Amino acid sequence: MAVHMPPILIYALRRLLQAVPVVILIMITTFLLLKLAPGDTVDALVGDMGGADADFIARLRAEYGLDQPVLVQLWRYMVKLASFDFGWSFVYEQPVSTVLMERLGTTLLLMATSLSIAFTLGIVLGAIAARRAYSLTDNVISVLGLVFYATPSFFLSLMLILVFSVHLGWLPVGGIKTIAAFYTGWDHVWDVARHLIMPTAALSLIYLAFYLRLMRASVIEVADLDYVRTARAKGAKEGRLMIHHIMRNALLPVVTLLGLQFSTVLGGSIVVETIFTLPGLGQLAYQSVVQRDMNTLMGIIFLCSIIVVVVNFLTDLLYARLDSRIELV
Amino acid sequence: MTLADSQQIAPPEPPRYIVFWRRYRRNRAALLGLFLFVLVVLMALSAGLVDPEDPLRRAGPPLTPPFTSWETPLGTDQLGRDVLSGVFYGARISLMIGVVATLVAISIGVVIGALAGYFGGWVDDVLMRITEAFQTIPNFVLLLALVAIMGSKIEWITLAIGIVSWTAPARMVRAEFMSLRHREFVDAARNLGVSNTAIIFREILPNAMPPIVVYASVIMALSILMESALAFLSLGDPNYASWGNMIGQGRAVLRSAPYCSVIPGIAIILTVLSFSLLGEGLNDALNPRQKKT
Amino acid sequence: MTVKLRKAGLMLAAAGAFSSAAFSVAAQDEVQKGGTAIIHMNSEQRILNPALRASTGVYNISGKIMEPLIDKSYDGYEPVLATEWSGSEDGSQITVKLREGVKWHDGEDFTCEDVAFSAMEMWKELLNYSSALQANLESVDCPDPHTAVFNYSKPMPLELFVAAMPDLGHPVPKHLYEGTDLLKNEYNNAPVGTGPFKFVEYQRGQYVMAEKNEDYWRDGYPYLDRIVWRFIKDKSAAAAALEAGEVHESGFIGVSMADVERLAEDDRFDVGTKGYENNVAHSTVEFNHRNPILADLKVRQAIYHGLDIDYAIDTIMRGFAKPGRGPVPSAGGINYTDDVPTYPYDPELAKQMLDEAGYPVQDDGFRFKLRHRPAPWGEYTQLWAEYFAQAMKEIDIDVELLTNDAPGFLSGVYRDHDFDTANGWHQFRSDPAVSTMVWLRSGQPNGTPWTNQFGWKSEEIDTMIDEAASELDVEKRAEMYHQIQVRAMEELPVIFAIEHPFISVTSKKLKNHHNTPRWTSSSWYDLWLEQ
Amino acid sequence: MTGSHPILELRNLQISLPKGADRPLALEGLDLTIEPGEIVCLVGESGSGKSLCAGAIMGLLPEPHVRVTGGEIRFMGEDLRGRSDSMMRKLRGADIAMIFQEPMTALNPQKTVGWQLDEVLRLHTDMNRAQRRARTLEMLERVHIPDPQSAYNAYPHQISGGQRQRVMIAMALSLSPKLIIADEPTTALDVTTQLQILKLIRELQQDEGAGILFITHDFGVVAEVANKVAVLCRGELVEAGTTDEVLNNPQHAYTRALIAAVPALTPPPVKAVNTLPVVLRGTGLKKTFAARGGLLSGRRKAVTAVSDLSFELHQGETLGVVGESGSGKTTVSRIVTRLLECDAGSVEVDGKDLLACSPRELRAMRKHIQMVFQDPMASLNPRKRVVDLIAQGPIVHGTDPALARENAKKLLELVELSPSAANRFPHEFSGGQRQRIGIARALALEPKVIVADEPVSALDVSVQAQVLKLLADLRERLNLSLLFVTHDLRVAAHLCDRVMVMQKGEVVEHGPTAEIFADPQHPYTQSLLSSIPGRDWTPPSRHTDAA
Repeated sequence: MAVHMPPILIYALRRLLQAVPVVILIMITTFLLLKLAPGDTVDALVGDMGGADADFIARLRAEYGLDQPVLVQLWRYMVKLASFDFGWSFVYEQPVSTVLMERLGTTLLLMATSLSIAFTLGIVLGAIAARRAYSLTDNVISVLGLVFYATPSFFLSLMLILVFSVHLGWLPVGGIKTIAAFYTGWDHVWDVARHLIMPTAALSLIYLAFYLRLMRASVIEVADLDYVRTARAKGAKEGRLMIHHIMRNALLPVVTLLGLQFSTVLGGSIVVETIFTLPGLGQLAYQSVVQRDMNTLMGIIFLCSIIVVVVNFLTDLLYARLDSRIELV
Repeated sequence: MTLADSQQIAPPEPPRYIVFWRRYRRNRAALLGLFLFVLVVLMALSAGLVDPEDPLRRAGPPLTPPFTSWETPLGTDQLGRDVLSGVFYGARISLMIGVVATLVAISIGVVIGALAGYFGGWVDDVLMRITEAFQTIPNFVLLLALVAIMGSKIEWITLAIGIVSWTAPARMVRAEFMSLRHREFVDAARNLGVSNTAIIFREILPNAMPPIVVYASVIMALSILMESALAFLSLGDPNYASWGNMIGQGRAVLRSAPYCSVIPGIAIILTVLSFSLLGEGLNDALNPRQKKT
Repeated sequence: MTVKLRKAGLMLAAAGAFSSAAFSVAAQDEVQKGGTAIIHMNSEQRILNPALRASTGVYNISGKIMEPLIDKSYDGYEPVLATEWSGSEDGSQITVKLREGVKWHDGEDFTCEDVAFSAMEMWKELLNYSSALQANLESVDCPDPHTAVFNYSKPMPLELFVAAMPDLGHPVPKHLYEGTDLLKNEYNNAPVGTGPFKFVEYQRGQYVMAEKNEDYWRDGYPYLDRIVWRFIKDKSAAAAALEAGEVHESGFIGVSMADVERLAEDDRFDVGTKGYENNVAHSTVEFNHRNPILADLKVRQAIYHGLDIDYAIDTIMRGFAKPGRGPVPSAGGINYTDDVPTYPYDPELAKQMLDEAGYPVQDDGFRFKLRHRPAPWGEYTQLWAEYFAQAMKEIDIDVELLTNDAPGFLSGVYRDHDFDTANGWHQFRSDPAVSTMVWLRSGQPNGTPWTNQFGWKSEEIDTMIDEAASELDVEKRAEMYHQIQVRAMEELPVIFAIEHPFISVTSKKLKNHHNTPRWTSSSWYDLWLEQ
Repeated sequence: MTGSHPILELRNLQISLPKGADRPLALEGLDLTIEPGEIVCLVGESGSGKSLCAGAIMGLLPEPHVRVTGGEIRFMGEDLRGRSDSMMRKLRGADIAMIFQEPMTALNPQKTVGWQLDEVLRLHTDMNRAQRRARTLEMLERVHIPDPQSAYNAYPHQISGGQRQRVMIAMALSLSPKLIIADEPTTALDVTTQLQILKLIRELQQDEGAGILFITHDFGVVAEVANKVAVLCRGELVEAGTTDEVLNNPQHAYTRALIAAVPALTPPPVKAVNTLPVVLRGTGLKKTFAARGGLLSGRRKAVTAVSDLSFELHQGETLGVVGESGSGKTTVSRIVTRLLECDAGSVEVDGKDLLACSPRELRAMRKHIQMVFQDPMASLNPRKRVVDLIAQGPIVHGTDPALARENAKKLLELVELSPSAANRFPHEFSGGQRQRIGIARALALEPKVIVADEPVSALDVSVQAQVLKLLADLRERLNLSLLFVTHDLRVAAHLCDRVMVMQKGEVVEHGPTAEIFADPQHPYTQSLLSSIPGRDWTPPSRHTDAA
């Protein structure tokens, strides 16, 4: 490394290189795992078609390369992947990259909004609960948070639809936009936003509890630390203590969770995406498993690893920004 | 007036479980959790008394509303199965799934986390890469894949839930081990010539248990939710009356006979809530650092 | 001679259907033009080319964009891209006259070349179900641009050909396909047809949109500006979308049976089975005859006696079904008979028969155990499986349900034969020869779903099936199928337990809906929306 | 307010503890007066209630569990009890300032030094940004921070412990408070730094004329700074008076006992040990802590903890390893026990190189060299009973478990604990008792060498004395060879035959304790010795050895 790169770039590069073996491991494991599953994509396709004759089935299998030994299939796949070729989705009859790109936006939008809502609301409520620890307010916030967390996501989603779409008629039942309304500009933004309200609410209510509880514990812990006492001895008010002294330090463990949660939320969004018919990666992943659409699933997993690497990188940056003690090396 | 006498031993403290209970009961929400938990356990145990027969058998006319028949006090579902006995037997299945999946997840997590945290270095590197790989695959997608492979038998579902849940405990155990392995009592044991295995499992692990126990309650809760999500996607095991299955099927009649899914839904919510509150209480009682009051 | 007559009759009937439809519409309401109809679909269609994928889901969308040579109406067969058809006496040649002045959506003329290309390259080679049907197709000649002559090496009954055409007779534009990789051609996802609607876009996971074809060959049609097919997988969400007015129609039982029943009470909706006469299905119980217990006819009969079909129809299908009577459903027309042996619900008799067959109750309280694979086709298939398990326990048979996803189920039953019993539903495709006979005919290649993979073989029935398939005389053919039906009910290789049509829920704002026996698959040129 | 009032007057101050605490009242009727320009030392062992007293004055008790239940707190003649929270806030930081014990944790790790100093001014004055900055820099200069500009922008972790405490002092003094409460401000610091900070506090206090309430447990520190002394024992004021009176002529038995427990700075006579066999020999020991490097990782400076150390320990001898934090003395204790792998050199125990042993041999060898650890709480596995803790070593090395447990009970007696303690868990014991258990554990294997790493530094002074006495007794009775690591020169003087003085990984001086204390050669040793707080004060002759 003769050239002098800014430290952040070196750090980014190092993180990327560290991620490579992880990603390769993931890809190989997933591939072999999926091959263990009974039936293949041709079975799924034929099932969807309502049946087909034997020649047709054999021809499809040869066409998709499924008649080759598993290791040959794996090798072919990995070679292609090395040049970032995700292959062809036999179920969608499109290049996998196209399939993924169509879905990525929705998923990122859904996850970004619901995670930020869960995160923001979680830390605010968590902080409030912690400052009034063991009071009625605390109990109400904590238990309510847990009730949402304890509610199966499909149950919550169906209830939301019943109340807000069917009975009140305020919000659309599902989808990402009003089809054939051809909104443009701000109307389009507003339309998409309206469609995202319920799925976002469902997802964020569920993950709210994680942040809430962690923040609560973290604030209680930090509030007992010496430097908070110092600040108090300086004559600082409660509000000031909270904002300048407690919050930032209490946020550190919560930020770490944010990075770890990302892929969990992607899994959790499967059900929500299915109910609200959101064309996102979660639903696509489910469909790909059920359809044995190897290439698409592998593409999703790959994309997911990339996202997780990026998100973890960003959380590291955020962490370093929040914690002056950390230097990125 | 004398100096503090280091020879004189303080009067014996009450046994640990009493101290534990005293700390635990300070948290009122945790008491509620314990109450609910005991209730669920009692339900699971008494399922055979409520309905000595198979909860899947036809017990009355289909879709009998609740509180209309003595035979089926909480009504019947689409196939005439008794909702009440389903809820009781479901407690059994849900607890079983929760406990076994948690044991699986914790066991894998403890072994991996302990090795990584204790030895550090390349062992840690390798194990953590594997953990990261697992963590990167969305766990529910992995669960679907495992169920696709192994089929929807309850044993496999439980195992699969355990398998997809081990990464978080592994990371936690690793962190615990990393902090505990530098504690002096570990050095003391090494200094006595105790072997690594004994240090890991006899010296460090018991001290790492409290957070693991607390986290176990989280996994229990998540396991039950995961099973119900699988059932929602029609991938549950229909040979058993699990709450997830009941909701999954009741969802078809959600609008006309909401009780079919709402009753097991409430059962799930309360059970998961009880695990979470229990975990809170355990946390307060086992990690007294956070105590207030 | 008879052949010609029949054709003329069909023509007449078709004309009648036309005028009466138009008349009834005019009489009821003033037709409103314009608007967007939004149609719910449960599962997503990836390929929109009906010449590559024979599936109602494909027709539901592409049937509006691409048209078949012949369609079906309540009065018989209706000429679409074909105007008339006839067969040679020996059955080796079928001549089809094509409609003149029809243009593809891209402006090219529709000619015999397109038909010949589609038939030889797709219908014969690539289209599921059709490749068996057209196996003997040797060539398609084009004596003039609007005449197509199908040449067969073995007799092809005109009846069968015509019956197959609505589903398996969609031509594609040769100029867009020739010389390309047919399976990966971009137009498979963006179809170009001759139909009343032109493809606009396909947003995967969301919807397909098509808009009015201004140059449609039927003057003045279509009425609608646009059709959108929305994919909503969750049935409860779909019901909610119907109620919220976000979709206008949900077909093929796209909402749960309970919601079907509930919405039937709602005066905003028309709920019914009309328009599926060509698409009825059987809920089945399939046996693995490799299992010696199930190879015993008495056991199979006892199992049938143990099933309370009426109860299942009432609870699972909410009354929208009737008991099955063998491989031909009552919607099978002339080929159907109800003069067959039946197995009324009688658990005591069932137990007695099982005792007699040598399967007394063992110490564990059961006679034997069955590993049952339910098809993962959603709500009522699953309920039917659970009912089966419930009912079997009443006659002391233990049932373990093995749930898998679709590929797992299909490979488990139809390839690996790793099951004792299975259940699912299977769609009847207007003629027994192209559908349910594969359930009975032995020698089906391993791994082909919804065929006889049960290890059951009856030479008698095999012969009857083969003979019926090449019989040109309609009456005789029907008689043969009656016999097959009787034999199938006697031998019970499979229990065709319930015959159920599909059900659709339609907003009353939609007019002229469900007015043909395969309405969902038809072109909807006359559909309109009350604004 | 008139000038005639003392700055602080505590009258019959009473603080109650929550139910379940070891006593109902943390403070029972404390009377204390601080005049302007006075440093009053409040002395007591841990748990005496001295820190709660500070909290009560500041109005920062963890209420409602711990609260003032009686008495008066008069600040400039005015009772602070009953003052509203907002009024107390105005007072805090401006008129009453506080300096805490742990300079690391007392500063917010996420804010710059400048920001935190600035906050006091922002809270209590109307100064604008530039004025505040000027004032802050001025304060940093006054506490002798070398480069105030860069310290202003530094985060707490970027400056040393001594400097952090200077920052705390600057923070406390920036508004010229009338009363400064210093709660053990030098306890966490190295001895040389401690002296500097004590000097600084005195210097500033003389400039400002503020009253200081100085809370400490260390009589050396008291001798260094105090004008007046008050001694607390379990919440009760047992003695108060001028420094001279209390230190040199204590009246109360408790005070006397406490003072008696301060190890004298008189080393034992030189022992002729050279003739005795060498039981432990370190040769050319080297240890460098390198930052983990990897592909593309940033380089970190490697830290040399120990460079080329050689020493010999003779049978029956006590060799002290003395130094400040970072000198490498703890590393030495871990290398010779092979708890830490070292880079080069050999450690011969009884003639066999411990560092060359295979893992299996090593485990067997371990019984010859045992260790007593610093933290008596952390070094005992909290999940094990005392008897198992002590018997563990022998059991591992093959002794019959029943026999080992039997012996363990005898060892308890040897370390002067009742055998009834055998079935208890460590948390039921006090710090000193736990350290006795730790010693018993080390003795259980009858080792040739015992390495003691700061075994008394975590203990209160009175307990420290008892444990030191026990160690000395056992050494005589069992003819133990001790490698004794300590930062406390008083302790070293008390116990060690020979000492090695370490600085930055190197031995700067070694020799018999008496010689080194009498005539240090190396400048570092000289500065260490001259920094011992209260070195000029010789405690009055002791009446008895123990209380």
